[in-house]
Amino acid sequence: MIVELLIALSVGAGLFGVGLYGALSQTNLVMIVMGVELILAAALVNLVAFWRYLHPDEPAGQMFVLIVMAVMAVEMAVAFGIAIARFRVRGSVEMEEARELKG
Amino acid sequence: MTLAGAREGAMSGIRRAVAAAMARDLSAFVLPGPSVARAMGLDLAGSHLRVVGTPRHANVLILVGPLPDGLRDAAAVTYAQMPRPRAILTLGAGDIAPLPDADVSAPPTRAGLRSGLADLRRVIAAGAFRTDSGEFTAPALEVRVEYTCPMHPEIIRDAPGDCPKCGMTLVPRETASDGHGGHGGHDMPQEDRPSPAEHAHAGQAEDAGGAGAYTCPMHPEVISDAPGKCPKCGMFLVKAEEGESHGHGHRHGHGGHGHGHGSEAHGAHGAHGAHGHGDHGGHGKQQDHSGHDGHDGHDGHAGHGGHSKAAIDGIEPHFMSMVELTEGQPRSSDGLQMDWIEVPFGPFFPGLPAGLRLTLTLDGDTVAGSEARSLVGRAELVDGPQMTAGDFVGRLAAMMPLGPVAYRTLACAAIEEASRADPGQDARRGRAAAVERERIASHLGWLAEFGLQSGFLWLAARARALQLAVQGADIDGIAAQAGAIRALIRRVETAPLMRMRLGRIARIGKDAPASGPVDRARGVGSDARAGDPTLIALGFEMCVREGGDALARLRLRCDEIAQSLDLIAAAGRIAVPEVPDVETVSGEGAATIETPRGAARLRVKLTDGKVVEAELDTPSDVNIALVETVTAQRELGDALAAVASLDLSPWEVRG
Amino acid sequence: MTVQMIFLAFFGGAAVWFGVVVFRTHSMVRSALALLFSQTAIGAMFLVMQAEFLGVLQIMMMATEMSVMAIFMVMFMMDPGGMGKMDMTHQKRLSLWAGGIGLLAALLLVWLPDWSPVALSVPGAHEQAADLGRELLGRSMFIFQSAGLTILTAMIAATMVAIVPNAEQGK
Amino acid sequence: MSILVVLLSLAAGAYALAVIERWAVHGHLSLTGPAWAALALLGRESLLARKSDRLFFELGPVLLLVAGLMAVAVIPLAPGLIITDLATGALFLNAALAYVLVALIMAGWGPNGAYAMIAGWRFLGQFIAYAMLIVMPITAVAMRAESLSTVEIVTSQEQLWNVLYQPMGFILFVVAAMGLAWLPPLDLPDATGELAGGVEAEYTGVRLAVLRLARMVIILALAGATVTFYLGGWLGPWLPPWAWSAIKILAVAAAMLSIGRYMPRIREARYLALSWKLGISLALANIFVVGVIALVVPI
Repeated sequence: MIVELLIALSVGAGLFGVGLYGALSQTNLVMIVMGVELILAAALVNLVAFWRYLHPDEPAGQMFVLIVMAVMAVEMAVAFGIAIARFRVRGSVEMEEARELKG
Repeated sequence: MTLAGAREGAMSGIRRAVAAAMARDLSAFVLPGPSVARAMGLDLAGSHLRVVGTPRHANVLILVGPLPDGLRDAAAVTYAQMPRPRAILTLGAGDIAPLPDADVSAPPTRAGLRSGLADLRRVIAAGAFRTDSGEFTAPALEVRVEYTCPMHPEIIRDAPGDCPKCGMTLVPRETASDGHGGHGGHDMPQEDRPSPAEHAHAGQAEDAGGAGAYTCPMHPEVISDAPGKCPKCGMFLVKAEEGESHGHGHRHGHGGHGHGHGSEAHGAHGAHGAHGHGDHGGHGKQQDHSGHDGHDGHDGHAGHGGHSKAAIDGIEPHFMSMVELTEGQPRSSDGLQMDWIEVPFGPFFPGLPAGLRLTLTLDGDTVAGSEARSLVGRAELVDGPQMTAGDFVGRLAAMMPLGPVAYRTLACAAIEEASRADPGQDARRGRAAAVERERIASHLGWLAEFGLQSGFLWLAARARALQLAVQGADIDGIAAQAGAIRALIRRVETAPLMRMRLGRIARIGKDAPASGPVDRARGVGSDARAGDPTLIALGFEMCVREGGDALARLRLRCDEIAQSLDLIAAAGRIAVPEVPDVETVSGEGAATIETPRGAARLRVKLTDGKVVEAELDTPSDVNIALVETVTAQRELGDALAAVASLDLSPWEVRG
Repeated sequence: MTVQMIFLAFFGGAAVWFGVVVFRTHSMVRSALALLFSQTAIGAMFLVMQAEFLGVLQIMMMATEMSVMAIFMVMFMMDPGGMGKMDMTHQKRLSLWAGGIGLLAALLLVWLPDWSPVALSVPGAHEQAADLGRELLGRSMFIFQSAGLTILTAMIAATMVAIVPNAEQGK
Repeated sequence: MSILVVLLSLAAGAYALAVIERWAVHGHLSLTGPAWAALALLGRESLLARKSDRLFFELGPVLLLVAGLMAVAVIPLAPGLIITDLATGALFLNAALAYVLVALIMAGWGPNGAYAMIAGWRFLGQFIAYAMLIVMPITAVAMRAESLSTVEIVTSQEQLWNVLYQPMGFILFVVAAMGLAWLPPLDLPDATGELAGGVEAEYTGVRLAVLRLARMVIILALAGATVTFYLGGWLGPWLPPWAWSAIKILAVAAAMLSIGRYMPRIREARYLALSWKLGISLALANIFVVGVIALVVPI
């Protein structure tokens, strides 16, 4: 059973790495959101793996997964809200062109 | 028997069964349109075949009546879009070039339709597959690859080479000949496509950096020699790239927005891009960049000159600015500028009058701009130097397949006016009733089209059946159908969702010029019948509805159907007018008749009993100008319903 | 080699591979749908790990979320069809390093500790769903309700940010 | 074994539905018509639109079919006659049908045609309208059954069918289901008069046949879901359970197919506004009422 756990956690690590690369390298807000989604998905995989292989009798583990899913949805909603507002003002959601937000 | 559009393959075994199935299951695409077929009294949908809305789903192309010249190219594209095996059935169409010869021809009558379909089934069952099936080609289908300079769109060459103005390598671009059937792109496998975004990339190698050393990231026109704040927005100016000084506008390689929907959409993009590239002054550095594709390999700012906006410090040189791309585009109603695509609808679009070409510029699914054009075009009324009265009347009636009786009556009335002849009271009543009968049929036809467009299929089927029953019916026939027609009208008035579908769309103000039911559905309006003593004696009163929207038009048409039933009953006889005997009379005369679509006015000049001059004003001429108003900033479905609510006849529109 | 192991590795590999495709394809719709398939594969992993409710939920939620993502990609990208093969990345080297280091660190954390003992059996799916329900509406009710409220707030806030201000609407 | 039986009855149901559709849409009843039509369709050329996104173009219809089949998998036709009785069956049905949206977006984007693309994105808008109205009535159904398993949902209705227990939920669910299956008057994505076939516009031959089959399967799945959730599934006197399932599913499917004939297509914005302003409020009220009844009156 330990091998399954390691496989699942490694998949989580892989998703985290890919998501981090994406979130940092993309210039478009929507693509960055995609990277963040991947990172959160990595967290999901880990949470489910921990629940399944370490504490299967504890439903709180599953509840955590629900909360992370909610966070994913919220993150997307907020990001797209900002994207629309920004696009309306500026006609662009490219990060390179959002330097004035840098302070 | 062979089928011109057979599919490649030997006719054997299971293919025989498939061919038999195809013969049984005919899916027809009708040119110019089912409405024309119905106006000619042909019941296609009731003939055990399915009338489909796109040539992709059809295996039979049915041509009804003569094919107008303006529709020939579009017909060729439509035929090319049909999957093989495909067949052509013509009903009184005559010459149909550039389409291949008809597989079956029949006269445009109900009996002709029956025998034609029977023949067609035999032909398909026998020859759906053939080992030597040929390709179909027509001039309208040729995709031409032309070469253009990304910087100078006015330079278009047939062969690759360098731009004579700037020396850049010309890039290929596909263009199709005009006259597409409105179903973007035909089906020729073609792998390497010229990408519009490559144009944009190259296009960005446009002018060198900024003028001054510092510029505002928001307002590129603000240029300063010293660091500081932008006078417009107060932002800190950023360092601009060194470069030769020339004022640059906002050029944007618009082509980057490549959905690329069909070659026409490409063309539209090209047009958008064109004004982006419009003017630009001399730029001497261009030669250095000739022929570079993409921007890989450029590792520094020096000598890059690649961005139409002054490169902002810190932005990597290959970066393509989205601000620039979206900058020059017009704003839409919701403030979000989307990629605009120009989508052609028609001339054979199922929800629009046949022969009407509607080009909508779509911003998302909102209509940002529209252009309506009749591809049918009205020819000269008088063919040659002069015509006999009989020929003239026949010609005018044949020119208007959607309202032949009304125009026949109009022509007779105008000639009588010119020759000072009087047909007599009985004839007048008969004529009036004939026009009213056509009004009922026409409005029912409109209801059928509306039902089809809006998915109200019960209405479409019922109105279609009643229209065919009314057409050409005598006074007793009309009386027999009156009950059913009135029931249909009641049903339409009370149908659920009707108000939601049509209410408050396509509203027309009281001052815009309009004709016919469109005019009378906005509270004011005029009716040529109001000045006709014959009709007043029959009890005519002008129908008027308040509202001016598509719903009011629907209801007004229903009112008029009911009223026309009354008028026909009061008239007591129906008589299509005879051509008046004018002998050798000379003179001028004009007549106005309220056709189903509105008032048409004809002025004729007779010399020695021959028609030498004629001038016609039609309601669709007036109403087609309303298309732009009723579609502006509407959702696509609403815009199409709005255009349909005008009940245009492309045959009436001046070419 | 258990069946579970094979399926887990298969869906895990698919998830990571689709994750990579997200940033490697040029067509934006493909990019969004690759992310969708990555998330669906993760949902399938949940199913393999016998978390039936979560797996089904993940598969359902992501289908809709990523479709919405796709339309935003098309709206806000210069080259949604990916025909221009435009480069829309920046600080590539930094990102690669960061991604690589993150991956290695995570892998180290995964492989170094001793995770045993590992539980062998899980409650049945019916029981799980019921337990989760009781958990949500019992002990964790407060957290759960806060999450719900947060979503509602975020929805309203995002809508408020996105709609046209009234003052501008008239123009 | 039961898988085979379900799949065979699915095929028979799809055929019966095709007969009903031809009768509802084209007005003539022909028992052999769909067979000829299918055969004719298979014999036609399968064209590939120029400049298409080949992957999506090919995958769209297949994914649609797969989504429909997955949804059918959790619909019980009789006690024991179900492909898989998942503990989360009602949720799984939703998950499977969510891919209808993905498939239509693929099919709309793939062929590189304006009509199809608009149709695909339109369906996304339509999805926003119906999505909540699919899930929320199911919540109320599951509340009564105290389970998400479709079999238990059916057995929970032994005393009283849900259509009488929660009529509001039934209406909302049927309307949403018609939106999901893009049936008239909610057929915005393939409106013939507006988009010349929409997502179907560029498909020909075999691909079109798959697309149409998938649509039939989806309609059957939704009719099956309606029957399972609200009309007591296989429950009924005199006849054997499978017969009741078949009769109810076909009747519901026929009703959903033909109701759109009698009214014009609804406008997209109106559908969205109605679903969110009216539909969701009613669905919440429905959940509340069902909760109260479940606690107070044990039926």
